[in-house]
Amino acid sequence: MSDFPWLTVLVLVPLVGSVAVALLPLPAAQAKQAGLAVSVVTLALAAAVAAQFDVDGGMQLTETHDWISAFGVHYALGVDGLGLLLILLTAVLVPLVLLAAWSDTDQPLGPDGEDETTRQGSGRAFVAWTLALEALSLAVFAATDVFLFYVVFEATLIPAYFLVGGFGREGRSAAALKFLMFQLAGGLVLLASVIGLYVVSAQQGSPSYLLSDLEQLDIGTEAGRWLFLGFFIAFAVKAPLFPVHTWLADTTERATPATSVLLVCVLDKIGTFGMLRFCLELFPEASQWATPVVVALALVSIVYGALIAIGQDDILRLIGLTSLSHFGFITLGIFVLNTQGGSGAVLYMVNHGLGTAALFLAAGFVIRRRGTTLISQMGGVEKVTPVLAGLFLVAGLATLGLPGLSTFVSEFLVIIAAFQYQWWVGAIAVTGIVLAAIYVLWMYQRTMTGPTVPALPGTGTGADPDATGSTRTDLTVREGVVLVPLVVGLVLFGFYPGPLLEASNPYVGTLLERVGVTDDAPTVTSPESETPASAEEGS
Amino acid sequence: MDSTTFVKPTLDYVHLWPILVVLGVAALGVVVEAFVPRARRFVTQTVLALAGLAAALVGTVLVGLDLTEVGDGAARGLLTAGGTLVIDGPAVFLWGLVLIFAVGGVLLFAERRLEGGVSAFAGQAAALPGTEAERQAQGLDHTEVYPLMMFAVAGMMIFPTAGDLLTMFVALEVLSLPLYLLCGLARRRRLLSQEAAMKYFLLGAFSSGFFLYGVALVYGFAGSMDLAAIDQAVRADTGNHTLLAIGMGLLAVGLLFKVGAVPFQSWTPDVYQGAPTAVTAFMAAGTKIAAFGAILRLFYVGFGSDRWTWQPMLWVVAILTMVVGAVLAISQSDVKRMLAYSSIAHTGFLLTGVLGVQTSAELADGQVTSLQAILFYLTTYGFSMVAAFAIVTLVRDSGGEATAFDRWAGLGRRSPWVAGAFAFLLLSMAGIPLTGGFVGKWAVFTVAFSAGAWPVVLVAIFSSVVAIYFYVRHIRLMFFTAPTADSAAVVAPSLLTSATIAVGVLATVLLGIVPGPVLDLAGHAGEFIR
Amino acid sequence: MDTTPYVVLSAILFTIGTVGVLTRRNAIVVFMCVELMLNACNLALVAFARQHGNLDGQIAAFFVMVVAAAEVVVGLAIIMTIFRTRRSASVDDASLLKY
Amino acid sequence: MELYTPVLVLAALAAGFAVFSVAVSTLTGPKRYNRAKLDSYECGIEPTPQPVGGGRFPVKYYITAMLFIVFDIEIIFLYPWAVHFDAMALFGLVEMVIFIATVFVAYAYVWRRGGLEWD
Amino acid sequence: MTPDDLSAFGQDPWWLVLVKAVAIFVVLVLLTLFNIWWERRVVARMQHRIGPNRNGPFGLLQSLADGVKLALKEDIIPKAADKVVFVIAPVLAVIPAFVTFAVIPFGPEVGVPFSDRTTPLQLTDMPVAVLFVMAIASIGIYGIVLGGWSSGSTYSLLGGLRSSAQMISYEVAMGLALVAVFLYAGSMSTSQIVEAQSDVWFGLILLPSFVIYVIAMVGETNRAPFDLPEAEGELVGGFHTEYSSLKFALFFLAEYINMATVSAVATTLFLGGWRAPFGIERVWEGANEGYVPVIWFFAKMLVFIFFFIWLRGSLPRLRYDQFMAFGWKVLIPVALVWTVAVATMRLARNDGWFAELRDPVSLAIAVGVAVVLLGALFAFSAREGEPEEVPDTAAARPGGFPVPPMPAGGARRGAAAPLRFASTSPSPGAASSDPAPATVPAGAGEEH
Repeated sequence: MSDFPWLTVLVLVPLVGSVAVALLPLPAAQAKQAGLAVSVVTLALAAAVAAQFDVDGGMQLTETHDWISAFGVHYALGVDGLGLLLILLTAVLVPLVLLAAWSDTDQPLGPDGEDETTRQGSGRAFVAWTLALEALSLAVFAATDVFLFYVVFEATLIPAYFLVGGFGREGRSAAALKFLMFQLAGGLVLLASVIGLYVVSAQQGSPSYLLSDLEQLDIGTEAGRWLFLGFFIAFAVKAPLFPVHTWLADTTERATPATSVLLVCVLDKIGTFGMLRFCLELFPEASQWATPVVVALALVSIVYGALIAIGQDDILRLIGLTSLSHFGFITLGIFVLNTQGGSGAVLYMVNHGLGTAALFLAAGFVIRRRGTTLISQMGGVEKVTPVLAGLFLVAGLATLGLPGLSTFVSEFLVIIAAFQYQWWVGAIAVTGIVLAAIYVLWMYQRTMTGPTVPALPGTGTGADPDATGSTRTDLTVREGVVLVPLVVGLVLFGFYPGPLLEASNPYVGTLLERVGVTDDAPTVTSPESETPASAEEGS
Repeated sequence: MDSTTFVKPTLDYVHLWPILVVLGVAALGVVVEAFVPRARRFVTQTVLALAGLAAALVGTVLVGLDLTEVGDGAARGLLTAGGTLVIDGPAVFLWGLVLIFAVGGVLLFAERRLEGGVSAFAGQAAALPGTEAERQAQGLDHTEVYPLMMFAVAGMMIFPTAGDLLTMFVALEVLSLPLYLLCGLARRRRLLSQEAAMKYFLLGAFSSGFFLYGVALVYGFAGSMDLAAIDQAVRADTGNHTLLAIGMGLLAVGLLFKVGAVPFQSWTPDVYQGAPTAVTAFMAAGTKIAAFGAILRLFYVGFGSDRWTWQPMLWVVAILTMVVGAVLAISQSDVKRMLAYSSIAHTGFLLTGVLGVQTSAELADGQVTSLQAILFYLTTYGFSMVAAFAIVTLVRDSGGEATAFDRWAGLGRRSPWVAGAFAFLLLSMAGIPLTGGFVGKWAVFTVAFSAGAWPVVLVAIFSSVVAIYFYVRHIRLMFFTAPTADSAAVVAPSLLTSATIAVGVLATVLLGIVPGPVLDLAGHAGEFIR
Repeated sequence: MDTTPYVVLSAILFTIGTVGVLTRRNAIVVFMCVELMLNACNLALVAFARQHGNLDGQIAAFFVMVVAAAEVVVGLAIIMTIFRTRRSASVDDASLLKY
Repeated sequence: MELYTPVLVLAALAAGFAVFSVAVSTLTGPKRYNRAKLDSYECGIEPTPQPVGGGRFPVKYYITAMLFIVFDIEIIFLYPWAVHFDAMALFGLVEMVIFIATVFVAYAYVWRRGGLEWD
Repeated sequence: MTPDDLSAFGQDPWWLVLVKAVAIFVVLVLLTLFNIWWERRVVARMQHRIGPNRNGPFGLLQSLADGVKLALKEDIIPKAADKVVFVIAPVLAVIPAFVTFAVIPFGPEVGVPFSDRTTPLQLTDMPVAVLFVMAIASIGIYGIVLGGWSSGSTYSLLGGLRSSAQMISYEVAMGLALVAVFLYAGSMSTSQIVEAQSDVWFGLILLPSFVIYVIAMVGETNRAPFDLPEAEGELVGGFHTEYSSLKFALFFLAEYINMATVSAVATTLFLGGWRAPFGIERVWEGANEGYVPVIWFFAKMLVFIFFFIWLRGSLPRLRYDQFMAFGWKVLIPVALVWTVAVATMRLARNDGWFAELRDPVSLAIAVGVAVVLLGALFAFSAREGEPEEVPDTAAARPGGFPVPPMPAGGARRGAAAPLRFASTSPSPGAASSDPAPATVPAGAGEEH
């Protein structure tokens, strides 16, 4: 059983699916169904992987084959706690995204989409690109060879680029270009470091890119710091962190909410994932050396992201900026270098995935109804569609980390870690929460409450196949199927984060050992945590 | 003249087979031109050329198989024709490349559907545009292009094989002169084409003058044209070192011109744009391959022991080339010019690889050598360039090829396949992973980095970012811009062009996903014979 | 025998040719300057051959002559075509390819 | 170089004579100005003098020059070969035959394409 | 290959060199004067005229008189001309003509009078003497081209171009013809070549080369029947239309010296140079010593000169296209093939031919090439040019080329009726009974 290439299959299924969808001349509707089916199968596979995951087994389900012997490059896959969680997150989100975007491609978002959107096979294209993105992301989370990681890491940008540039609102192609340029620039910096790794490993015997081999190297302080820098910058752009975040808001504003979910909740996780997987594991010394700066950047991201989010009028842009703040938290958790921080960060990635996804999609539904993305033109939605409004509220509360929702746990852990690190760091982080409360609640107030604003004439009506386009109808079944699981997940892990911690703690422990920091694992304040929970329920 | 007793040089006909075949076919082509009636020339020439190239390819493979190790086993091969030709692993590898792309070139030359029954070459090169003479030559086309191209191919094969400076010079001219002519033979846009030919010729002759004076000076230094002897002289450091330095510089000028390195790049965009696109495709791939082979042999074998004299120069040139190529490409508004500038940038990357030379002592076992890296890069570069220019020939309007950017707007909507292929090739040139270009870049950067040229690598990475910008901008143009009224359409080509494109794209994909075999082959080629 | 004067002379000729190419505008004249450069090379080659007492240089000079001849033929053909089309051999007039 | 100095002597002598006679003719000859006399001769009709250097003439001459270059080069290679032929024996013969054949190919091409025709 | 033994040369003191140079100079000038006179006399005889007979014995001083006359003529420089080049051109034409004679051997080593040293009867010699001759000769062409170009007249320009074109065309044939000689002599130094002919003249064993050379040399010197550059009918005076006075004289001088030069070269390369004709040295062993051989040399040379004159007197001028076609399509291929043949024969004679042929590659190549050559030749003779590319000239000009109108009563064979100086005015019948010859000899108009 164990020698069955689970991860390869996991990656191949969506990949093949996307190619098939792209090549077969299906009508859009069937293409969507096919894509959905593929993604569900993928989800099942991910669950199966999780099922045989041994919490304390470290890296498992590994597959290693020579790929480019001249470079010492292998095709090597494997999962550990971190990888598993993110794989599951991805596998869960993609079907939901496909469902959520069911009608986006038939009825372009916003009043000014027609001139740019391609009608022919566009639905197919969306499905194909989404599946491709899923496949590559899964590969990224499973890669245990730095070269392989780099390759897929860069490759994810292509589908992402076409998703952003191909679907969404006016000016999206410019946004896509900006997005791509930022990412590729970061990627090429990473390239330099990866090459550097090769050189170092070549100097110490035969070159190899296997993570396991690279961990054996003793990289000189100087070299280590340079290489670390290369990795960190790339991941900072990806994440994003404060100085290199500017692509984020534009992209989320122009792209469809579905795409934004894929970008923010899946792709950007690669950044923080990389920080843990490579920066800390390969360059422990350099990581500690860089901590102060990184923490500072994280704090700036938290506060700055929250502040500018408050004033936004475009709802998608606003949500995008909240993520900046959230990624600040995650990075903070990672780089304070203690177990609370580590576990918190890992949890945070998952929770933020769920929460922000819910928020984006809900916002998308609202926009679909109101025919605008401008908060100032919404209002009174809750009177018309109470259920949608309610779910939107839950998602929003999750974003601001309300106790009882899963995000609270992770945010709490991170802040504790921050206080352990430096009291004032913790203090500043807390202000982030306060600001979050402001922008979330104010946004809710402006969009949902108040007098009902009539929908903009001639938009959003009748274009939807299942007739949800009307501004009057409440949440449809499809939309419900999209939102409910996310909200459930938020609530569930809010009260019962055990499984996530089970999965992440051992990983964090070993990681911090390698970095050279040891303290006791975090204790969770919920009684259920004593009962050992197996990770299946996490899925 | 002093009476030196005559010793009969031994010509190893077996190992020279590929070159001899190509030359023979070229001469035969001229005979065909002379005696076969015009009606049957086109077919005869095409078949003849393809057959010759195929034979030469087979010969190349066979030669490559039975190269014997020499010296310490680092290099495999033999010297022939009194040491003027060195048939070693890299040389044979480059032969293979040149021949493959020559086949592609022939296929593109032979394409006749695009122009409606005639090839892309002028019916009567000397006829003035818009005159009676030209109108008479309307239905005809110059089949001389095939022999010309064959001669160029032969020159390209001899160039990296040359074991002494004189042979190198002659090969340089043999490969250049036909290209000068080919550039001027376009059927459409005659003036542009002729102008390109003149610029190419004048500058080319100029640079070959430099090369020749370099030959003279180095000969004055070493007292011999033989690269091995020069190497000896350099090691012994007998004779006037300034002669050597200046000569080296002048030789470099001549060679760097051929590869279109800054500051000798000025001809590249004009010629690439003006020449018939088929010729551009062949030229872009072939010339660069041959010239880099020569550069490598000259600097590794001839001046290898004097690395510290030429490496600083190459550092500067490489940096300039990459930056200028990438930056100027942004301001272009014509596909062919953009590709030309990108090829300049590629030259810079290749030069970065040249800087990665290390003695075998410095290398860890299994570490990729600079030669290996460059050979691989040339492979990927050649495939993507040929295919890209082949695609350019397809995008046309009533006036022939439409190469202006705005004509390409929304191409992705009208013909997603062609646009997709082009986009993929551009991505490969940009060095996006899972394409051949990525692995190539990876290889050259790696070797340069391990040789300690990390500043150059950093610049290279910076210019890659810039380069990516204009590549992606073009992709965006094709896919995310609404087609306008005067957008050009894609003309369905015959099997010839389609095959070329298909092979090029396929090769780029494979080289990106499974580069292992080619890399190993390049590594297996071993070192130059010193 | 001391060949320095010849080498110097060749250098001077070469320089003249180079300057000519860079400064003159008439394609034919530019071309003649190139030929001058080649002949300067010949002079240098022969001089060095004398100095080293071997024939390589002289043989090289032979080949250079051939190459020069070939260049003349090709070059004049190209320049003449341009001249016929635009009635002028000035390099500046050929400006379609400026961007 | 001693072998070549006598040539210079003779050349100097000839040059002296030529220059002398050119100079003398200007002195000895009469000077009677007459505009028509200075026109270029054209069988009595109104002369249409060529601007010096601007004259355009049949491209045939250019082709002849090209061919001449090609064959003259060939001859240049033939001479040393001929002088040392005995030493090179068969090898020399074969190589030169190949060489001549190559030139012959070009020659055949020119011939067939009417490059040798004077219309 | 043993290096050429030129030890005899380069030994002379400066005064001896000077003497030789002056001697050659004087000889050439006198020879020219003589040749002009001789030509006019011979041609006159051929045309039943008397020729110059007034000045000096047999009019020998006629040429000198002409020279003086020319010197006294006005020296015109057309205003359309490029002054400098116009003046330089004749000088440029004359100098090479003289210089080529520097390497012509007039005789063997002789004792110098009034001194005890010996010296060869030859100004100097060099390993590449013949190449030197050809090089210098082709410099002479510059004189003609520049003369024609700088005159600023259409006639001159075309004349200059024509003559240069035909000179270079025939230079190729000439050069190819010489290869065989070098092949046999194993040297390019004139003295060595003469030495190599001590037993048999190359003119006999290399007859084709000899013939080709002789034809080529006529074309090379622009002499009838190849005197197209000066074709009065079409080009007035050709390149020297605009020249007058002594400048014209210089061109004239150059032309005649060139005649002498090519004759001298022919003598040296093919007729054994200064060596006495066969047999003579047997009956008189002094024939090849001392100053005697000079006689043989000049004798042979004058034979060639006479041949020139003879041609001019008897042959009509060729059409330019015929002329070029003859040079390019006949002489050159024949010369090439002949060269190969000679080399093969020589090789066969030198060493066991069939032993060598075991080398399969060489055999294959040789055979292949031979086939190619022959095939090519056949192909040419089969069908010339390509219909769609070579317009049919005949069709273009119906009626072909103009020929002089037939005189009334048709062409008369044999001698023309003698002139009758009747006291009465000649009757119309006399006019009709006194037609011009059907074919007007080209040179006939050149009487001054």
